[in-house]
Amino acid sequence: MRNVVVENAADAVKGLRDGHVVMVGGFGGAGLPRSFVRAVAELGVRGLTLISNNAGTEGDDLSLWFRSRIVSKIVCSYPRSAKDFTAQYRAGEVELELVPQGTLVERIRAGGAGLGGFLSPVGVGTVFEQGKQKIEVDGRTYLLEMPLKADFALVKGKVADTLGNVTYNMTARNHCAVMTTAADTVAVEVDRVVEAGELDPEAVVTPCIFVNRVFARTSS
Amino acid sequence: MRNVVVENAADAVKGLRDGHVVMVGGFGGAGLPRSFVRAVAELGVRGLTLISNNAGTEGDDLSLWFRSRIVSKIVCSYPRSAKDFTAQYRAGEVELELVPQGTLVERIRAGGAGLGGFLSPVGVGTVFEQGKQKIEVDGRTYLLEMPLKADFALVKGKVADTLGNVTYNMTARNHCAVMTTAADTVAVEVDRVVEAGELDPEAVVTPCIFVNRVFARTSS
Amino acid sequence: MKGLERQQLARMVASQLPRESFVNLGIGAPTHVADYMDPESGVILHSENGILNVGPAPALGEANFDLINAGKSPVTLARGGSFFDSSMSFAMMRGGHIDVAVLGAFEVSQNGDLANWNTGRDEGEPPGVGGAMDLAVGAKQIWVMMEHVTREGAPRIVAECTLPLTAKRVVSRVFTSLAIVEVMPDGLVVSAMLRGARLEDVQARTGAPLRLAPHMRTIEPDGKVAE
Amino acid sequence: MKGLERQQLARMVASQLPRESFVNLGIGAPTHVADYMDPESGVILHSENGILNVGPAPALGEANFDLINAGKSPVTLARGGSFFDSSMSFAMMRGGHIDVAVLGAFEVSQNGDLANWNTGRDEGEPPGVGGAMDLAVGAKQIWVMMEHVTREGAPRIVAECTLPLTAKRVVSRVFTSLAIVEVMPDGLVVSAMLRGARLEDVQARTGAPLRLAPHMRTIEPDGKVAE
Repeated sequence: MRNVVVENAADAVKGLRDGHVVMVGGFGGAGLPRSFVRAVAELGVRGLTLISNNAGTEGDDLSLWFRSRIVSKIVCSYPRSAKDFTAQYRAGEVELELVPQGTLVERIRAGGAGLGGFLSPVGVGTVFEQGKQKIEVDGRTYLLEMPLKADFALVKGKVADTLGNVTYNMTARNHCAVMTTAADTVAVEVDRVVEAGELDPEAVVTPCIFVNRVFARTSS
Repeated sequence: MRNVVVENAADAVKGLRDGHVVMVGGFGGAGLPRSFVRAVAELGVRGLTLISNNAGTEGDDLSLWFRSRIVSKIVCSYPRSAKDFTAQYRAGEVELELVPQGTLVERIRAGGAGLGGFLSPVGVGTVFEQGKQKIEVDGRTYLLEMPLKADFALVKGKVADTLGNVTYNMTARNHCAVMTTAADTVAVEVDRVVEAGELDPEAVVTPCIFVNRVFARTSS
Repeated sequence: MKGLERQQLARMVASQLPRESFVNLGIGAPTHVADYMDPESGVILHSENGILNVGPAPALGEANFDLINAGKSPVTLARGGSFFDSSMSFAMMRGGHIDVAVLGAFEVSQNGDLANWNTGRDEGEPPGVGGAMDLAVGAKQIWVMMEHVTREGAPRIVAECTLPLTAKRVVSRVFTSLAIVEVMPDGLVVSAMLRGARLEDVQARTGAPLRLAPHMRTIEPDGKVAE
Repeated sequence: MKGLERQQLARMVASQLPRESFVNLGIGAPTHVADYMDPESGVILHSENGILNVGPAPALGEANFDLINAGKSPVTLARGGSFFDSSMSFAMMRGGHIDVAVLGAFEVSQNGDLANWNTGRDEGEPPGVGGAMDLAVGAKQIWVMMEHVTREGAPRIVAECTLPLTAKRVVSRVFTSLAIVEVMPDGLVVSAMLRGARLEDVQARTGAPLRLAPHMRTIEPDGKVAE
């Protein structure tokens, strides 16, 4: 029977290579897979495109990736209060694609759901319409927004079963759930692993089809 | 405090008028709000546009609406084995807009999520591309699909609290959950009503913001 | 002319929210509105990082860093609350399911254009937009609360915004330290003023023409609005 | 030439599914594949009305009409299964998360075009498409299982489909009552044939040129495939 549990964070991020596109869940610290963030920093990769809501603040969050200079581009909505990112951004060492948060998450969902894009009313008449196709529907103007996909998605769950079904803890669900749908390899860091059948089938948030690797922060 | 519980099915469908667009949840009998289906049939309305996966089979399902001749158009994916609908369809008395099931549900989601449409790869190169704008993205062709919204959505849940938070039973969740997001008035028929705070906040499928009326099939 | 302090402004906004409405309070000043809300009002608060029915701040020492609001401050969940992912949360916002979003702003124009995400100045930080645009476009009503003028005394209600826009023609009502201003199709209408203020006082601090509503109300210095 | 019966065909397909793959079995004949699956294979079945890890049919009298599959037949949930709504279910399908979809078909063309939703004849019923197109476009691999010829003896594997298409260039493998046919960029390749059949037998019943795979396998009359 399928069992996606791996023994350590390094195994969970194995295969992540130079130039990969990597989604990282979390809104602030909630939903941030800290073990994976550290494990990737230790890989010695370069030139990552990072898709995440924030750019870290300080300490062992995504700041670590900027301090290690492994990110060449970030796609996010709110890279503020991010000392390390800011320094590199101002030095022109890292590219920023700023995306309104709802558009960011919807682009990820579109990637995961096999859509070629969607029409959003958000950003019309603002600087965010630059470079985007405008499409009018029923007299209202929309921007054509493109899907986002990734090589890896790294997220934080609460409980996973051995098959890879995942639940989240309160607001830590945020971008994590949708990111699991949009990457070739999806690794979930959880507090606890249980046997298949122990999660309520109605309360599973991420069905196991989306999950390739599960790592329990503390041993199961 | 908000309390959306109504005493009978007639109150749940109050305000539904001639010419309204009405979404009805259910895949076969699972998720079909039978009390509401009957209550609408008794309203004496005419000219409804029905959005539902199926067109009923027989008995007290959506067949009732065709027998009562209250539907002038149906938007659905699979109107087969539907005796009453078939008779009217063949007589040219009811219009059919056939939509692949995944496109149907995604159009409803787009309506509920405030999107102006989306690009789908489904139907390209088939009769379903007729009349639709084709958009090429990264060398792949997509059809521009339009959102669907409704005046009423009528769905079947399992448990609701008095605020209007809803859970579903197994595969009865189907189109119900997404339909609650896309209508001006959303009525949910449930097996049981509980006090606010009795549902697990992590296991609520439809948050109460989407729900206007809750009716318990059997008394709470 | 001394206007309302931030807390009194928050009390004023809280008192005006429709009963049993679904409300999103933006980051910053709008957050304080929660402190003045009548629990009997039945207002249900949304937070865009995935909460419906946000409760008050937790007791000291009881913060849970998986239970935070859009400003990343610890909150609680009120009875009957629920959690969901960002995709559903922004669908609620963009899809018009939020009755009122209360937002801070740098500038609001006479036709309801909103500038609240970018000061246009280089502050030594990269730009950040967060969920501001989604709220501004999606909520049924956009209310703005802000100081009537900038620290330098310049109007924030203007004929045309000079700062990068958040969204066009979205603001319906502006609560300032001096007045409540309604954005109508034919211009700005003052529907309430701080006790002792005259229209010319407010007009002098406003960059677009104002007129008085037929039925004017008075804002008390504590932020209460008398009919 | 007597080909495999439906049950043997189902056994053949079941034996070929990759271990631990996520599989959707279409309505009709493909449903029977579940009856022959080795429980040790770890294959996880998806049903588009919102189930992952579909279990076997329930015992007599234990059907639950809220627990049905896409064919509206009662099923059970296997250990570690989950329920979700149609929007997520079709996101799984369209988004390429299903490894293999096994579908019935009326016709498959030599370049992998699939016609399986509409006979093109007026059968006294309105058309119905259901989830056929979403599966055909989205799954990583589309396998078709069908009788090699129609009841009238006409080929179902054709140079070009005559019936309304479900999707273009999607089928990668066809399991028929006579053979396993791979749809390759440069044409159709027979990788297995029923014991006793010769290529010319199969070719005579096929509407497009076939060639033999370098490594041919034999299909036993019970549906087992010998290497």
